[in-house]
Amino acid sequence: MSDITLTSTEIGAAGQLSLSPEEHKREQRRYLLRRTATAYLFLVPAAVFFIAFLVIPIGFLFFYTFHNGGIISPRVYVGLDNWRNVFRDDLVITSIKNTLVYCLMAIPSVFVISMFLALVLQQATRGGSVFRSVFYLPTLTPYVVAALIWQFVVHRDFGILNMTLVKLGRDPVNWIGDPDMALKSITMLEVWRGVGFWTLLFLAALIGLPKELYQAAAIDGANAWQRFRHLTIPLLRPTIFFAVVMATIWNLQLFDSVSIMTNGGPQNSTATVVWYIQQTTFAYTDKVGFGAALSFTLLMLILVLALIEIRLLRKR
Amino acid sequence: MTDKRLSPFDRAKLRREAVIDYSRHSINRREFMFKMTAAGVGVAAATRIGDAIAAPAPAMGVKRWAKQADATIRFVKGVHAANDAEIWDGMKAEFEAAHPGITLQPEFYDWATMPEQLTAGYASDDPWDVVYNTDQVLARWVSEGLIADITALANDAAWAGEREAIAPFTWDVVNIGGAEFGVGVLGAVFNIWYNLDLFEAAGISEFPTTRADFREAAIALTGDGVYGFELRDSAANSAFWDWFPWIHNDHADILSDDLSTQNVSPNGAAGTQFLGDLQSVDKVTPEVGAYDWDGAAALFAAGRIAILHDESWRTTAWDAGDGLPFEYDVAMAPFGEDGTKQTAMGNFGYATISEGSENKEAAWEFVKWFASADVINPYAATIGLQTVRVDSVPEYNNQHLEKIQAELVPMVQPPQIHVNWAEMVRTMWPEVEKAYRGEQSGEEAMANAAEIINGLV
Amino acid sequence: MAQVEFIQVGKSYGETGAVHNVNLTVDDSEFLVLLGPSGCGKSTLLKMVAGLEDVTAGEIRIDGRVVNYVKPGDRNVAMVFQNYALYPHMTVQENIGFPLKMTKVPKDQIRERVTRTAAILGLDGLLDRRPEQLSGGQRQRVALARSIIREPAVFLMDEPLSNLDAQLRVQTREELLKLHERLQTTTIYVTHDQIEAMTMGHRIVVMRSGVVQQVGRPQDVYDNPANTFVAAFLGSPRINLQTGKLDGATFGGDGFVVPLNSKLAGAASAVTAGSDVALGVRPEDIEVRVGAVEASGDKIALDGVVSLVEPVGSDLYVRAQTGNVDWMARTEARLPVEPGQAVTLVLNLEHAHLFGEDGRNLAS
Amino acid sequence: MVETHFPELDATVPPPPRRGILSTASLYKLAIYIILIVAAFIAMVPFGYVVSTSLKSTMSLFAYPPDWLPDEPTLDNYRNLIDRYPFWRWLMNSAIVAGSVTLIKLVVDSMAGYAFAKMRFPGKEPLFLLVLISLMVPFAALLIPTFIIVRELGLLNTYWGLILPGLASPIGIFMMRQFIESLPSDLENAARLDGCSEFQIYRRVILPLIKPGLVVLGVFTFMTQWTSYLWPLVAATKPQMATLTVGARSLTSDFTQDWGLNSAAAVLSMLPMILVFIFLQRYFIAGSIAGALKE
Repeated sequence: MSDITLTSTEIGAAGQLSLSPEEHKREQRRYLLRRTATAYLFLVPAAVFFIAFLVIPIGFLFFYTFHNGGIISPRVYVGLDNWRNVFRDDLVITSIKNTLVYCLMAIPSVFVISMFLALVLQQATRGGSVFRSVFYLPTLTPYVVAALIWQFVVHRDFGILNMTLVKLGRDPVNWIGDPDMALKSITMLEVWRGVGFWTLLFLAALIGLPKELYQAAAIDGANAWQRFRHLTIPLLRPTIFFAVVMATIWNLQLFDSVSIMTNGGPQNSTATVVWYIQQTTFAYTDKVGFGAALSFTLLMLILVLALIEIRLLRKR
Repeated sequence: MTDKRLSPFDRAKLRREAVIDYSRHSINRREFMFKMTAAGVGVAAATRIGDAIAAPAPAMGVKRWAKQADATIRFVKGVHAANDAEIWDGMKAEFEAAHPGITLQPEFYDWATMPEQLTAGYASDDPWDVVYNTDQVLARWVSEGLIADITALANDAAWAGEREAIAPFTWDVVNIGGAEFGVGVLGAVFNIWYNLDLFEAAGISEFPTTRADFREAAIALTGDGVYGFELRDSAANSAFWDWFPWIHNDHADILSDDLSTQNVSPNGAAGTQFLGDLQSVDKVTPEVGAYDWDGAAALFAAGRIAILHDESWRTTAWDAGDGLPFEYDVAMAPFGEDGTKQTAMGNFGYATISEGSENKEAAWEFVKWFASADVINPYAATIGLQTVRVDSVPEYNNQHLEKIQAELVPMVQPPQIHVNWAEMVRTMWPEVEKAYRGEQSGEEAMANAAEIINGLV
Repeated sequence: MAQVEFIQVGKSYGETGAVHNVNLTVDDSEFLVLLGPSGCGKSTLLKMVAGLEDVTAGEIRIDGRVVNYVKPGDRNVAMVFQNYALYPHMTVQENIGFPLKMTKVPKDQIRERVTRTAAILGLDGLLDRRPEQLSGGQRQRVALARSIIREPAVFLMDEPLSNLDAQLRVQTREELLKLHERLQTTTIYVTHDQIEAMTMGHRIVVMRSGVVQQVGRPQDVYDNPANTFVAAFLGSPRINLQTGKLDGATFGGDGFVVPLNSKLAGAASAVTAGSDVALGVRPEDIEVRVGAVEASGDKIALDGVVSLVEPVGSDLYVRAQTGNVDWMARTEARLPVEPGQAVTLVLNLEHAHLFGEDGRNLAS
Repeated sequence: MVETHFPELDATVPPPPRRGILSTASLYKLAIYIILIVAAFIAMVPFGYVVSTSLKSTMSLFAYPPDWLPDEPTLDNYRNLIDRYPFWRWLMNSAIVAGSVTLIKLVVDSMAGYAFAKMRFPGKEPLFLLVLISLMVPFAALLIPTFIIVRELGLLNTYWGLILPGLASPIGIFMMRQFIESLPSDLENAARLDGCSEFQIYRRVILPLIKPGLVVLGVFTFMTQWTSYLWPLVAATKPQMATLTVGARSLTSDFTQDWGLNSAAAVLSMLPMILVFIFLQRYFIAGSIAGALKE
């Protein structure tokens, strides 16, 4: 049946507009303009910094990709040479591979451990806040300090790991000196450093979940694993989504620990993309353009991976 | 069509907001506003970028900000001792007393981040007046026009005596393209330390001077928790310093004498192979990469390494206090294959004046003062480094340093001066590391290294 | 106090909540209720008055002033939100006084007016509490206090009672009415609850899909629904709507025939014989009798079989089948019927309606 | 807020299964705490070693076999650090830089976050997309251009030079938008009707309500700044501008490996962060719940 429009006849027929359509349009425009202006006013302070120290530098960087020469030496226009070189350079391939391998090791481990700890922490009725603080401690460590601390962990003779291994009657491991181990050791450091942050994040999300659903599931006879698999994971989707994307963005930028612990070695086994960018811009100052092109390559890589993840995680 | 020029987001936005009566005209307005803002931002950005690009690249000359008092000399050097800053407090006082009107401001960079710090410093409006630059990076800064040409000052007749007192090889180093860019002052020698007690216990009386003897000794010394030999092996620990004497002694170097092409292949193969065999075949060393630089030094100090290729300044710490619980001595790597050449590696530092300095004359006064025997010798003795003066030696209270100064410094073969030297060494190092691990022969390593080096010449 | 006029007001989103061509005048001091199912646009309309939604067509005038492009705070209207929207970080006192603070009223005046307003709403003892320490009813009163303290020209209320329990709802309803009596402020009240609408509104506006269906005094709307939607939306249990065909002076349903009374016959004359129509009879206009009953006047007797009996205490809802259709009757509480029993349904056609194919009430 | 609590469910929930009566339950608890303690131990051990090292005299550091605990604990390293190095200066510089960045960022980012979360304006989506994309730019890559800009502004070796680039990080805008978006719109609508300007809404309604979010962003920003190393290293070439990380790192030089001193510096540089976190961690959890993490 069709809709029926009724006007309230008893209080008079539809009135006349008091403003002409033109006046309305003008007033409306002015109104929207004012609102837009207000919104932009709120954005201006952030935008100033954003433009000055992010947008312009990125523009700069792009400009550099077509030039040779450094920040201090005169620039020479070289066209697409830097871009070509990026795709020809063996170390670029190696560093991208290392970075991806690192991400594949670090992200799942840190998430599994963090989720497990968060679930356990949620069960702790007492002392939860103490444990939370303790777990967060590594995250608060400056890299410079973390690397120092890790000397005590991975050192050949008096590192905690090897001392434990020797106590257990095993051979000591060449943690950061062995090309096969070094990236794993770096991963270990990053996982150790990252677990606290993600644990707290997951814990916060867990606490926020509606309890009724769990009660209902318990009534339905779901066991702990089933509840985790079919309730917790789907309910945490937004958090996990955020975590995966952010972790990818951050971990693809691995640099500090490599720079301090191994400086890319041994045999370039811990050479990561950002480390290589850093090398080309500072150690070999005539290669700034190459570093810039490599930066954009990394940016694209991150963008593509993040988009793939967004696709995979959003839809289902 | 205006719609075409709107971004998909904007169009979606309009649809959603459903400003149904919006005429094209008003959309135009909005778009116009939007574009104007964008254009404004763009222009501002472009101006900035333009300014930055148009500005004389190394921001020399004009100083727009707080001009320093005319006679303040800012001097930066790497940290050479834990108490370097304190030492320089005293030296500052001495310098200023001797040079009224000039203020000295000593500052320090961290060796690990030297490239970043110096790059930033040179690129700033206010570079240091005097920079202590090592031979590895000197050529790079010179090629970028950052370092003042001091040929005239250094060849001033009034200073000729002093000039002659400074080792000739240093003048070769600072001579780049026919002009001179610095004055040699200090350096470290990369030498071999060996544990006399362990040698005695193994029945070896003389430090070996041939590779065969060296190998035999290393094997004999290994065992019972003691490693016969150790040297640095990772780029992160500047392992190339310990490697160079072994290829130098075979008449190899990174580059040919005229710096036009590489000179590691095949000359460098023998020494590299020898070091690789010691580590991966004879296993007289800890596993490659097991210890970092300090770890190895500590292991030597603990009496668990018999022969350690390391740097000269270690001895200062070892001889402090009660000293090490054993006797140790200093030596050079054995002769090369043909038995004609034995060298030590040395890494020297040069006082350079920045092109951007506004007080070049005062800076030169400081450089002269710093390089003078009365200043550099006591300083070198204090921090345990070597000097490059030929007329006098520091009064070390350490016999090892005395020996190094007397016997090894003259044998030093310094790094070659090339713009890309640091990059070459860094980039080719993984090849040597592979040879150390026995994953490839010295010959293969050198062939691969040669390719890398040629790519950078 | 003010008159609110809607002139050709429209809002299009593409989604729910759109509003089409609303023309309406809310009189000074009137208590007008916007009624409709969720998503019918009633809240949107309210927010358009408040200035929280843009008016995309037509204009809204408050006391003759076009307010389409006036900031919400400058429209001299106050609003009570469904969730009260109390500021959680402020005490009751601060919440109530906030609008005055924003309009730069001197502090001592604020204090005095807050005290006075709180007294009106019985919030005296609660001034230093925070919203989370209050019960639902108390929160509701704080929200009310915050809106009346400004003495606005128009009150806007967006389902203010929907978060209260049934008992409190009835009580608060009365309080709201009393308050309106006292303040005489023009009020636009949005609800989906017909009882609220019937009991509170001077007039109600029934909306559906952004279109106003009917405007009128509650009883008028109830008695003379403009279309099937209004008829069905008002009244509980729902009006019995049976489709059938007009055949001269009778209405032929699915398995039953109802002779039309004069009123319905008059209405039926508006359409051609044989056309599809719907007969609407409210449950309270159906009597359930045990045993045969003679039809008389407006009353029509139909035989039926009880299929469901729902006692709700005061009344008894009886569902009975006639032919192939169900009728819902609302009868006296203690009528002794049970499922399966044969009964006679007595339809009182005095208040029955015939609706045309397009859903319109044929009588209007 | 919609109540999602169904009391009738509570009544029907069976008591948690306690098969072995008390023992299973307490075993479960025991397991929980054992896991937590082991994890805490792993998190803490390296620190323990650093603290222990900082109390050792320098010579005994590299003893073989190493001592886990100092034989004769000494505060010499701390004394040395404070006497021989401008430790307080470093601390002050770090505090000034990290504090300023944090405060400015909280204001600036929450304003932008408010605009992105609650306001309607053309260009909102593309601008926000730009913010998201810029999250993906590695700072190391921007070091040089940023350096040049700061140089052109004449801000090298100034606090502003250290502070300003830190303000550009887009993560704060992103987080603030998430927080503010999770606030019910009715609150700001109520404020709008109460006569607030947009700025008043932001100042008097939004800001107080996103306190937990501000704490999260604050801790996060402070932490990032406090631990940042590369930028202060290049932006401040003069020693009096060195921050704690730069200063602490300069203790480890090729020629001076004083582990005791290093460890003392590590301990002292971490203390402020740890204190800040312990005080704020409750808000931190609350803030994370509040919605930073809803997509």
